[in-house]
Amino acid sequence: MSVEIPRVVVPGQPIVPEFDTASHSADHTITQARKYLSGPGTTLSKIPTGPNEEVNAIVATLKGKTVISPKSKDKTSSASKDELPVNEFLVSVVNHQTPRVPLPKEGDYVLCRVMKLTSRQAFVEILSVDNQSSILADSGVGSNGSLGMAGGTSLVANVSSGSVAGTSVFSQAVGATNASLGAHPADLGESFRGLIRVQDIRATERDKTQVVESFMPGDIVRAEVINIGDGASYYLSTAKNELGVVLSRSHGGRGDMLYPLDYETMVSVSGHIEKRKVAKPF
Amino acid sequence: MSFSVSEKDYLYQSLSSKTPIRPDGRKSHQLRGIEASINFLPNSNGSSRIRLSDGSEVIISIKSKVVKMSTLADLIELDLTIDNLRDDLTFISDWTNILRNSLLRNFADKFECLKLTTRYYFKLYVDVLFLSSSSNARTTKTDTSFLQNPLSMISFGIYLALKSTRLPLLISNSNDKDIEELPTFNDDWSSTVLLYPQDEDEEIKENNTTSQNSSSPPLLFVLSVVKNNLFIDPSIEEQEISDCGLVIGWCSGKVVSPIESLNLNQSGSSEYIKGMHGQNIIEGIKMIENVAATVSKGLDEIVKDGNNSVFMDSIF
Amino acid sequence: MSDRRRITGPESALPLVFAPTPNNQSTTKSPQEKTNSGIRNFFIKTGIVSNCNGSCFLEVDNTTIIVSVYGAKPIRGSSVTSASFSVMTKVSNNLEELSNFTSSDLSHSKEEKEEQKLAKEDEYVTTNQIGKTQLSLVEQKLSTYIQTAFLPSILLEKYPKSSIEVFINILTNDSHTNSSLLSLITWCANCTSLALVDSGIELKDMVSTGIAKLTDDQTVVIDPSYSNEGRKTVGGQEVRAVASYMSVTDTVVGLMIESEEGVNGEMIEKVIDGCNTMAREIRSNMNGFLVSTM
Amino acid sequence: MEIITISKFNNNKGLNDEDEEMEDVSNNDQIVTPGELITEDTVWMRGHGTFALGNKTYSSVAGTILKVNKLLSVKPLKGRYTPETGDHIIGRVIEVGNRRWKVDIGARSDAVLLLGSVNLPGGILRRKSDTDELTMRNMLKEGDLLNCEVQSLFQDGSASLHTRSLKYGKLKNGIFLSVPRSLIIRSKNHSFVLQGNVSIILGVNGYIWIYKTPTVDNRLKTDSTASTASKLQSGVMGRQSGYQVGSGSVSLTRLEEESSWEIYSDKNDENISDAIRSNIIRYRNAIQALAHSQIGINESRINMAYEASMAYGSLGSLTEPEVMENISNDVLNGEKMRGS
Repeated sequence: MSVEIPRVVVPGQPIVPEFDTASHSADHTITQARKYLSGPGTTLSKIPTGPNEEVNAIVATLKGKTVISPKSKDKTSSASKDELPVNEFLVSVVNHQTPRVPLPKEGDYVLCRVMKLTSRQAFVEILSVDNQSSILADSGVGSNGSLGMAGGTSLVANVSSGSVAGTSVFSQAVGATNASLGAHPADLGESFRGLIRVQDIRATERDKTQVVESFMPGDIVRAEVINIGDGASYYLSTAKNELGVVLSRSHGGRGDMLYPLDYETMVSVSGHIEKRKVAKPF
Repeated sequence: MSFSVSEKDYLYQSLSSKTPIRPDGRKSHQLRGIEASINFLPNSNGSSRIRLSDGSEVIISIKSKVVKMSTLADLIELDLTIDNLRDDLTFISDWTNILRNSLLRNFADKFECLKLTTRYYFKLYVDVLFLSSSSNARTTKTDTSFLQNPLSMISFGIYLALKSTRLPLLISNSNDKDIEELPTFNDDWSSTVLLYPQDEDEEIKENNTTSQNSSSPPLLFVLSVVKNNLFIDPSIEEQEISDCGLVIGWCSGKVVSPIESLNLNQSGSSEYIKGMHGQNIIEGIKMIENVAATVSKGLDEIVKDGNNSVFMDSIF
Repeated sequence: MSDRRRITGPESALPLVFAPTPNNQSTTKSPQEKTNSGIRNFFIKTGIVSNCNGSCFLEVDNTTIIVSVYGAKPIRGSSVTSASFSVMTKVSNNLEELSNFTSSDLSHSKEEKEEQKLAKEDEYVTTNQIGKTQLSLVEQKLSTYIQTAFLPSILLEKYPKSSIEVFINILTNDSHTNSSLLSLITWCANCTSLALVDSGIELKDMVSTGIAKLTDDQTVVIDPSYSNEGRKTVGGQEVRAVASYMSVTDTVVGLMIESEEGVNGEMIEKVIDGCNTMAREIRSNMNGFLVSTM
Repeated sequence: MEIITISKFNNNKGLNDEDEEMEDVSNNDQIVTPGELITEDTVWMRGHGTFALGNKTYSSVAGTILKVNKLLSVKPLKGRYTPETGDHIIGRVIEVGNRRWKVDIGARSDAVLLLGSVNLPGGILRRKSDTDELTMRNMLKEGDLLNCEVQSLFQDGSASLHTRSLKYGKLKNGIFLSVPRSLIIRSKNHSFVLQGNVSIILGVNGYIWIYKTPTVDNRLKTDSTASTASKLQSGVMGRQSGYQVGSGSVSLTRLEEESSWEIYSDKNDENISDAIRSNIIRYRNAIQALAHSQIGINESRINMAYEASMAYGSLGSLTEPEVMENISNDVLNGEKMRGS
C-alpha cells in the first residue's frame, strides 16, 4: 500500500518517504516504485524511525497544503525490464495566505530600476521578480504595496497618465511595476543590487554596444538573472528580444514618456528620440 | 575568512565516527595544555596569566575597593576585552554575562569573605584581557570568524587570579552597626590575607574537610557535540563544525550552573549547527565530573607554587 | 545595528507615551488553571502585525509577548550564500521586576532585600531612559538564547544575500508574581516559533520549548508558576531548566539550566525529561493551532 | 589519564641553543640585531632590513646579512613570508573578485590568482569565456585551500600565483597546518609521499597540507603530465619562467579528462580509513613537535619525527611539551648519528 499523504502540513512534518512502492493490483504485488522529489516548501532530510535507524523523507518547511504532481517521465532513464518502473513525483507545499518571499534566482526575469551607469556596466536595483509580489513586501515603514503611501514617485504618477493616454502596449508593464514603485525601496537603502555588464546588454553586436546608448538612470528594465554574483550584486542580462527598457522618460527622466520605435530607439510624444535597448513590446 | 568545504567535511567525518580522531590527536576528554603563572602584576590584588599552545593568551587582574553595601550582585564587576574588538559586540557581553553569573552564583561562602563590617564590603574588579591567536589572521577589524570560544580558558585564569588574591587585613572594629566608622587596614603587604585561604598543609585539610578550605572559584568547561561524540575544550576548527556547543560549570567538586547550550560557530555559517540529543548533556556532565578535579588540582599546584614564591619576594 | 530602514523623526521629537491603564484587571487576575498536562493555558494569535512578514501574539497568565519577523529582506555585502539571522528583544517599560532576575537569588536577609530593591529601582531609572540603545542583561540573554535555539531550524541557505530579523516585544510581564527569566524565555521561544511559521520562512522543523523545575524532594514540576507557590523554595536544592526541541529529529537546540547548588546527571536527566514532556505538549498544541488556521 | 598539562610559564621556548638551527643561515651566517652597525662603507646600496644614519648602515631587524652584488640587505629570521617567483606554496582564498581571486599566503600583502592562471574546467586548452567569469565561485570560493606556485611578483612585492599544472590546484582529503615559514627548508621538491598512505605538501610559506595519498595510479604520471602541461602553457602564456621542461608525453584527451570539474570538487574521498586519519594526525603532531623546538622541517626529519613519535602510543600525548621536546631530541640525535 502506498503511504498516506497528509493533506495539510506544518513545518517539520514528514510528508512521504523518498522512495515508496505502490501496488494497485489486488494481489499486492509491487507494480511500480515511486520516487518523491523535494519541491518548493519542502526539504529532504533524515528522519529517525527507531534507534539508529534513519530514513530519507520529504519534510515540509512551510505551513500549507501538500501538492503532489507527477514529473514528466524521462524515457531514457527507464533501464531494463527487470527493474521496477520508477515514477517520479514532485512534492511541494503551498500556502496562499502567506505569499512566499520571492528572491531572485538564476533564470528569473526581474524588473529593475537603473541607478548608475559606467562605461562597463549599468547598476540597477531589483524591484520585483517576474510577476510575483514585490521583493519588499514591506520595509518596516508600513509601505505595504499601496501607491499613495510612499508618496509615489513622480514616475509612477506619470506612468498612470501615460497609460491612460492610450498606449495599450504599456498597461501590462505598468501593472507589474506599480506595487514595486510604491514600496520605493531606494530611499530606504534596502534592495537587491544588480548589474548589467556591457557585454550582456545585447545579444548581437556586443562589441559595439555602449551602456549610455542602452540605458539611462531611472529607466525601468526587464532583465534576466544570469548569476547570483558576488557579495554586492546579481548579474543581469538583457540580451534577449523581450528584455530591455520597458519604461523610460526623455532627457534623463525630466522629459516626457518615451515609447518604443524600434529595437534600439524610443520616441516621445513630441518626437524627441533617444537610444535605448528596448524590450520587445508584447 | 573561513575553512574550506573539504577541510570541514574531513574534520566532521573524523569527529563523528565511532572512534573519533580529533585534529590534534587529543582524547575526547583531554584539554589543551596551558602555561600559567600568577601574581605577575604588582599593582593588582591578584593576577594570572595563561597561555595556550596555539599562542592565545589570557591576562587577568583583580583589584579590590572598599564600598558601602548596596547589593551583593554589585560586589563583582567583570570586564572582558578581546583583542581590539569593540566591547559592545553581542557575543562579548554574552560571555561577560556567563562568566560574571558563574562567579556570583558560586562565590566563596556566599560573599562572606568580602564582608568587612556590617556596612562595608570589598568590591572586586575582575579585568580580563584575552589575546587570541587569530588576531593576525584577521582580515578586518571586525572579522571575528577565527575567534575561538575563550570561556574555559578565562575561567581558569579567574580561578588562578582569585586564588592568588590578597586583601588587606582589617584592623578597625568589624562591628560598626551602632557606631559608623571608616574601616582601616594594616598596610603591611605581608600581613594580607588570601581571599581563598590556601591549605597550609595536608593535615589541616583532612581535619576540617568540608569547611572553607574546600571552596574554590568556579571553572567553566566548553564542550563541543558532534553527532554522538563529545569533545572537551574544542579547538577553533572543532568549534566551526560542532553540531552544538555546551558550557558546563564546576565548583568545589560539583557540577553547577551555568549549564547552557552555546553557539560555538563564530563565522556565522549555520550549515553544521544541528542541536544535540538529551543524552549528550548527561554524558557531558559525567565527563566534567571525571575531568574537572584533575584540572583544579593542576591549577592549585600553580597557585601553591606562585603564592609561596611571591611571599618570598616580598620578604627579601 | 545600523538603523537605516526607519525614517527618523526630527531631533526634538518625543516618543508617544500613553497614560497608564488603570490596574483594575491585572492585579486581580488569578493565575490561570493548569490543564491536566500541567501547563498553564495560553492564548495565541498569529498575523496581528500587518507591516511585517510574520507575527505572533502570546498571552499566558499576565505575560504578553509579541514577536514580529522581518525577512527575508536584502542586505548588502556579506552573507552571500545564506541569510543572516538576528534576534532583538525589547522589554517594555513597566517591568522593573525583571532587572532583579540575575541577582535576586543571592540576597540573604529581608533587610538586604529591601535595600537591594531600592538600589535596583535606581538602576531601573538609569537603564530605562528613553532612547537607550544597548540591551539590558535580560534582553540580551533572551536574544542570545532565541538566536542559538532557532539557528538550526531555519533553512538559511535558501535565502542568499538576505537577512531575517526577529523582534521580540515583551508587553507585559507579571510583576506581582515573580515570573522568572527562564519562564519568559520559554514563552518567547514558543511565540517566535509560531511567528516564523507565519512569516512563510522555510523551516527544517518547528522549535518548541519547555520549562521544568526539580524541587528538593526530587519531584519534577512542569511549567512552574511562581504565583501559587511563592518563593519559599529558594535556597533549597532546586534545579530549573529550559530546553528547546525540534521534535521530529528529537534534538535539543537550546538549553539553560539554573541551580544554586551542585547538580548531577540524574537530576539533569529528570528535569530535562520534564522540559521534553512540556515541549511535546506545546508542539502538539501549536500543530493543532496551525492546522485550524488553514 | 591524559587530561591536561599545566606547566609554569617558560619563555625560553625551544631546545638549548647548541641545537638550534635556522634554515636561512647561508654562506653569510653573521647574525645581526636591530640597531647593530653593519658597515661604514658607503659603497653598499641599502636594501630591506637596513637603515642609515649618516654614512653608516645599521640593521633594522634581527636576521642574517645578505649581499647581492652591491645590494646589502638583512633577511629577518622571523617575520612574514616574502614570496619569490617559483615558490611552491599553499594559499587560502579570501575573496572572489573581478576575474581574480585574492589569496592569503601568509605574506605582507595578499596574493592574486588571475582567472587566466588556473586550469579551466573541461580542458586545459580551452579559451576562457564570459561564463567562466560568472562561475568563478564554482571553481574556488572563500576558504578554499590551493596548492600553487608564485608566477611573478608585482612592484610592491605582492605575488601573482598560478595553478596551471595538474600537480597544483584545490586541496582536499586532509588537514591544514601552519608553521613559521622560516622553518620550511627550501628544496627541489615540496610535495612528498610518506609511509602510511599519507602525502604532504610543505608550502614554502609555512603552510602545510597533509592528506591521504591519492589512490589513482596516475600519481606517478602526475609529474610527467604536469611538465607537459607547463610546456603547453609556457607557450600559451608567453611567460618563460625558466622551467626545466620534462620529456613526458601524454595525450591531450587525458589532460582534458583530468582537468574536468573534478579538480574543483569539494567532495572528499569516501571511506578514508581511521588508520589513515590517525596517521595524518600523527604526522601533524610530529611536525608540530619539530616546530615547537624550532627545528627546520624537511622530508627526512618528518619521517624521523614520525618514527620517534611511534614510541608514544597515544596521539594525545604528542601535544605535551615534554614529549614534543623528546621527539625533537630524537630527531637531532638521529641526524648526528647518521652524520648528516
